[in-house]
Amino acid sequence: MLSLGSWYLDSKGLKTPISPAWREFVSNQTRGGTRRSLLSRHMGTLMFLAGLIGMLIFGWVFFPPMLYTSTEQPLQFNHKIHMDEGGMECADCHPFRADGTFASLPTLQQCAECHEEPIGDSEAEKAFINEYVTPGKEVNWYVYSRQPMNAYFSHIAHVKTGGFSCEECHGDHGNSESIPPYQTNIISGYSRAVGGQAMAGREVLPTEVMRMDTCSDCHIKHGRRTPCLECHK
Amino acid sequence: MSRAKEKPEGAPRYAMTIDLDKCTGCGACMVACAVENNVPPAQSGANDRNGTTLMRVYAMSNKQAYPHAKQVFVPMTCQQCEDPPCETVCPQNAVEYDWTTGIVAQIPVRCLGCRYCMVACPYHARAFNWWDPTWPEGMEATLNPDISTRSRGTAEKCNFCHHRRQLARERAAHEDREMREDEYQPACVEACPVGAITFGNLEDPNSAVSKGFAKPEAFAFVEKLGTEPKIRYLSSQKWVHDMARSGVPGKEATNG
Amino acid sequence: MIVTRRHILKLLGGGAVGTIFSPIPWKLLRDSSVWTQNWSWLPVPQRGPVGSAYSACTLCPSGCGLKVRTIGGRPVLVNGISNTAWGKGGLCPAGTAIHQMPWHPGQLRSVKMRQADGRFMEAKLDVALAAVAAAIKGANGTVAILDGRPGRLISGAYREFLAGKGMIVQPPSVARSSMKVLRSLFKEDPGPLAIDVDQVKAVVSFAASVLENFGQPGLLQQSPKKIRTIQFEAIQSRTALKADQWVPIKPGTEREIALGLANLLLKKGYAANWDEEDRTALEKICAEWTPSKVFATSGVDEATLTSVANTMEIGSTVVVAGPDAVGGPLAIEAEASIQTLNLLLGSVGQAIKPVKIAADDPAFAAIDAVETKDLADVPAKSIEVLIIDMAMAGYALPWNLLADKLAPKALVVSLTPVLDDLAQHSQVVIPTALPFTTVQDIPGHPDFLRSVRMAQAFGAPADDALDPVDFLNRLGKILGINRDVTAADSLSELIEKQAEVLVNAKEGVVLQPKKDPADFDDIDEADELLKRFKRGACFVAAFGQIDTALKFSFDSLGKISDETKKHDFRMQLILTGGVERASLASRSPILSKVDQESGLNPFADGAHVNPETIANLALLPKKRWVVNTPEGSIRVQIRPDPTVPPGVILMSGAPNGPKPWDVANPVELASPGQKSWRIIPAVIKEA
Amino acid sequence: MDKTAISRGLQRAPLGQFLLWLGPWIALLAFGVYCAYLCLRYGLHLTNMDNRFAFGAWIFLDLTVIALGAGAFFTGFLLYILKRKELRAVINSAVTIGFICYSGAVVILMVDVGQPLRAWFTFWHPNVHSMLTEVTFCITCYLGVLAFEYIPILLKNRKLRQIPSFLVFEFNMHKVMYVLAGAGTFLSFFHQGSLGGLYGVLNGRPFVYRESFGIWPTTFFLFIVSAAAAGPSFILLTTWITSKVTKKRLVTQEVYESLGKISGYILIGYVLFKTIDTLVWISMTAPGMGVHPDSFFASKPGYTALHLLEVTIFGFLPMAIYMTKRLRSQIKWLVTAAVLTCLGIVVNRYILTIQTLALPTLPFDELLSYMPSWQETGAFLMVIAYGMIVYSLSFRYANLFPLERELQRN
Repeated sequence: MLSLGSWYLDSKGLKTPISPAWREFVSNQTRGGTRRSLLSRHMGTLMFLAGLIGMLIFGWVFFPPMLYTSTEQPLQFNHKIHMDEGGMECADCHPFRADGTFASLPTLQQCAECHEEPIGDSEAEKAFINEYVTPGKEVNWYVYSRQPMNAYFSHIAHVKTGGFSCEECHGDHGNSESIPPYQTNIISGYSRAVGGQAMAGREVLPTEVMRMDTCSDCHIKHGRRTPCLECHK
Repeated sequence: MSRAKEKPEGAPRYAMTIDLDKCTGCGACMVACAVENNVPPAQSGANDRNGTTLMRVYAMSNKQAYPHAKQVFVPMTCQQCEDPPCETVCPQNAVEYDWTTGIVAQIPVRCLGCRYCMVACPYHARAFNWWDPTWPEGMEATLNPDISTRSRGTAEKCNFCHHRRQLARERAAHEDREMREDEYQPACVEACPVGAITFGNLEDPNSAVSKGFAKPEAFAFVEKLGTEPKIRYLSSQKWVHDMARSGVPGKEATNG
Repeated sequence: MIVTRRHILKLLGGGAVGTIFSPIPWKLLRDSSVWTQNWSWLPVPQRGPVGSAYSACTLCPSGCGLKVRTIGGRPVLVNGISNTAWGKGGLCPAGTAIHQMPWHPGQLRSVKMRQADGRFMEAKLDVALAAVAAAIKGANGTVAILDGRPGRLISGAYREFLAGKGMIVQPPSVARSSMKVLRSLFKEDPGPLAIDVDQVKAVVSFAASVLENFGQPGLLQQSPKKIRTIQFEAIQSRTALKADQWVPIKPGTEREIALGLANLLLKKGYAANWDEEDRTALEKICAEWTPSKVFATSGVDEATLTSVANTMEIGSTVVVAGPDAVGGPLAIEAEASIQTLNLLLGSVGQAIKPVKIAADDPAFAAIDAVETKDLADVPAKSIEVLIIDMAMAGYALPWNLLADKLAPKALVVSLTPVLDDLAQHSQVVIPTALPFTTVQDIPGHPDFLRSVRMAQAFGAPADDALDPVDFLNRLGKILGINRDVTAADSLSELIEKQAEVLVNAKEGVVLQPKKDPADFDDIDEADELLKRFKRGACFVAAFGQIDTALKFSFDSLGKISDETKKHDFRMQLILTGGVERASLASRSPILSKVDQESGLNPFADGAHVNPETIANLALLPKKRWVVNTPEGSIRVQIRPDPTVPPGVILMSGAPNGPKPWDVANPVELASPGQKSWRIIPAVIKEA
Repeated sequence: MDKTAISRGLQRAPLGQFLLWLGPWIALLAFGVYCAYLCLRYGLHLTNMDNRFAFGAWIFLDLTVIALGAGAFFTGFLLYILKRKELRAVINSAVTIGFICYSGAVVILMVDVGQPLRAWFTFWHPNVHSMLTEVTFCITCYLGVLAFEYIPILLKNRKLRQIPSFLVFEFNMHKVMYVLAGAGTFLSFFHQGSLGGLYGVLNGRPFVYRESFGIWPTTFFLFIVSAAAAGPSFILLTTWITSKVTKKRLVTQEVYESLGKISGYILIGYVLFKTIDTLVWISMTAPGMGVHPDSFFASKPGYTALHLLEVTIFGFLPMAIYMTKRLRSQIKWLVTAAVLTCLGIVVNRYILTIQTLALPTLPFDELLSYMPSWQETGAFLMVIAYGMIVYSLSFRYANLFPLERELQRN
């Protein structure tokens, strides 16, 4: 053990340790140290563990929610009613335009075709008629899965050419009776549905997340080439 | 590296010919390019060296005296090299040779702005966003949603208006047919008032570009660097060819 | 039991390790980099349904047809309409960005009036109008309207407004167009003439920019068959560069060359079928201009001259002279001599059937009631109230040409969307609508085949922008002037009126892009015609046959215009610049790609001088220099330029500066003493 | 407090005087930080770089600084691997300088890339063909190594030593010091090389493109050699300057001499390789790319001069001085040679970075010039100031020159 002194041997080749703290330490090491309570001997270790576990809990439990703000949609919307009682298909309200581009959400005018007068007597229905249809004001929905401007997604290539069903990416949205609040990442400003939810690992289903990896994984699975320009603009 | 991947069957290789005898240097292609690709107007203090010109027209002269002076105007954009010097240098794959189109793709959102690619490009075809992109108040309304606006601190270049191909493909899919090559033409090609620019698929031997490439008037700039550009310039004037090769009219590069 | 510093350190250590195994650092790293891809201050293009609409470019008289791509109703892209009778589908850079004009940063947002101290102040519209009205009432000199683009519906309204009270003034380069000179060569006026470019095999041009900005861009290049071009020009302009043959000449010797060519053509018996008297008359004038003498004056050697003469075939060669967009027109006799060649070549196209002018056609209202003068013919210091509507005429007009005509204390009013160079000199500035924000009519050239088209609007004009028709109405109200034929609330109403007239007249045809021409049998309603106009249609009056028995008069060829007075300006200043660069208002800021971020606008900066001249006169580019002309001087930087002949200074007449709408106008150097300001005596001195 | 923090037996200037010395540097640092802020906040147009001069002062200075910092790895290599024991006298100083140079370089890098927050993409989506990827990985790792090598030097501080666990840590660190030195050497050999490769691979730039051995162009190897040559010279220089500034003997003459001798030996190789390389490039490489070598120098004769100077005055001359025993024994000659060698590195990096970009590649283009803006310059001064401060503090509170105490006694 003492040979370790050799390593700060100075020009004189002086081997004896210099600092008193060091002497005490060395003696502790060699003679097992003076008697001290168990706790105080392991105090350091405990402290370390406290820090470790504390941060782990904070990081995994409390940190993730802090990243997101959620905004209520301007109106509640019941997809299920439209599907069941209305007997409608997704494509009735979310069609392709004449040039093959995807129309995304219906315009107020499209809605008004059926909803000139209130159908049923839900609060949302009333609000819709009074605040939007009558004054002719478009509803500015928050679109959960709207891709950022640098990403290009062709619905027709997936739905028509690729033969995907809406559910495969959007989940069972069509049967939802209400729409959840829209969550935004406070740093990136992305929708949570696009930015990803889980903190660890990588979600595989686009219903959970629509990150680049999600797209490329699926493309690779289906043997599609994935040049950058395929999806980036 | 994309070179390793083999080209998929029947995939096109897009290319361009530019006829220097026709080009009058009006600059319509530059403006059309800027408009189509959401390039902002010059910032005050911007100049021909730090401006964002994905398509830029240069004047090349034969260095003679009046009245023997001659000039041609050279529209210079990304040459979509088969062996792009910019691709291999990018540290994080923001540049990629797209084997499905032959286009050298530049992806600004991946770019960290190290500008190594710009140093590597002998055609100075790349531009860096030295400023935040800004438009006069309200003019954002005229921006083209088919392509993003690029943030400050990223490099960009011509992608042959690839987004136009995407749209053409969507239209074709909607009409249950294959996309016709003439449906996809970059903005500069459309805009050139004298029809100096031709664009098409090099894999198709009957396409206008394939024929253009075969012409004796066809040449590429600094060919000997071996980047194999997919843009060929056409000129019937010998001095233009000489300049393009050696930078000296009427003189070939020695031991070249 | 004490907690020492060492324990705290261990706590922190544990925390650090814990953090690394928690999502915190990694998620933050990722989100912060995603944030840089999604900066809130980065404009995001709005999505929407894609559509397309037709319109026309109103930036210059060429009025190219436009196909506009709209997204959610917003214009995002314009293209020319190819294969139409009025264009080949090419657009100039300015036209390519016209859809951005509604957001022009230089846009005038209020009425402006000049104060005693010379500064502009915002003013109420009524105040301004009252001032103008008062001036008109009190005027004992002339009240004039400067109409930059005659033939529009508003031109008719102007005439009707001025009927019996004033005159319409036309800027030189429009008023003295080649066509007008050509017509002056006939003993009795054959009416409007036309030259059908599609029939042409060869074009001999005198400094006309036929391969750049001559009418619609690419007019000749895109024509079905190859057209041979021969360019006589002192400067190696871009047209000269691209022409099949460029003949460099001494500046200002166009007339001599033309007469020399005429001389040779006469010897080839081109005038064989002419009236004896006419032929001898012309021969007398041309006789002196033997190739050798032409060489002496113009520097064009005999061989070249003869070879050019030999390439000129009857029926398939057209000779054009360029009133350059900025450089101003040629002197009349030069122009006339050049047009004489067209007579010899028989290339003067069919006369157009004189349009039966319906009494209620707003475009022709009060056509005889008001005298129309070329600016040059207006007596000096005679105008007391001048209302300027240059309407993006596509060229810059030297202010001093106007100033010369103004009476002391004259009131100058400008109708303009931006504070352009002429507006800078006015006392009252009335903001009008920017292009693409208001419907406009696109007339054909007054001296050509009559045609009518319509430019559609996208979006509304600025709040303070005043419709010129409305301007006349309000002014008329104060002055008690009522207009009948052009009575309307707005330009679009006038257009509807004219549609009525055209439909009733049942003359001519309606050409439509990608469709067969329609006549008025299937267009029986004004609304139908308007609908077609919206779809890019063009009304064209019918062609007629030219009367071959017409006799000519060559008086205008002989006399030389009064020489400029003696001066010690040893050099020649030539102003140049393209149409799209000439008008301040007519450029979107995106044009800075060309003007500012490339070397393409070579004239944006300074005076271009031949390297030899620079060497001889020791004009060190480092120093600051001034170009002096009889009219004044301007600070310049010297640019060596081998395309400029020795002894000549080449400058852009186009207003230029760091921003397109800045005003620094070299055209002010033009000399009003001369009928042509294409060549200005000048000298370079050290600043 | 201050007194007790200074190692036993070492004389250091009074605190006041020391702070007086630090003052200006701190001011400069503040100014530099402001400049860096400007560039990051408002965009890089403030740097006067442009699309044609896409690399500016920063890359030139980065390359230079890192080359000079090479002393750290090379001295470590000589000491721990080749067992040149006498270098123990300067190893601490060398490591400190290395640490300063590398951390400084990384800071500048983060200011001058457009999107520093995306820098980690290089680790997540690396393009293995890019020299810059190689550089990024190596520099990051080596910076880590340097930090590890630097820590024990800090821990030598008298105050910190009173914490036994630190002592143990320090002790164990020193046991692995050989490993660290080895790793460091390996890493820095690589990135010194890849920094050279950075330019040598540019087949679009005939002025810098060089034939390659295996996957690396000759510049890769030339950079390693030149850095290895410059490193010791820079250590020699800094040590000498420090001893002059502090008016103390820090190392013995023999240390200076052996540093010089090492530089000298490597310079022989460098001058030789460089000459061969240049000849090959002039006569084969460039013409092969369709460029007549004249055209490089026709535009500005100064360019040729620089090329010659680099090999002669900044290469051969110092080498000669180092290798002549009589001259080597005089400190003034050693220092002269060291200065020349360091200048040589500067010139070489300048030619490679700045001249390359100034020369046109398109036939209708002409020679460009470029001058960094005050913001850009300020950002670099920030690093200089940072270096001075760190080194001053280390010199005062850590024992950078183990021989110093003894040299003071007698």
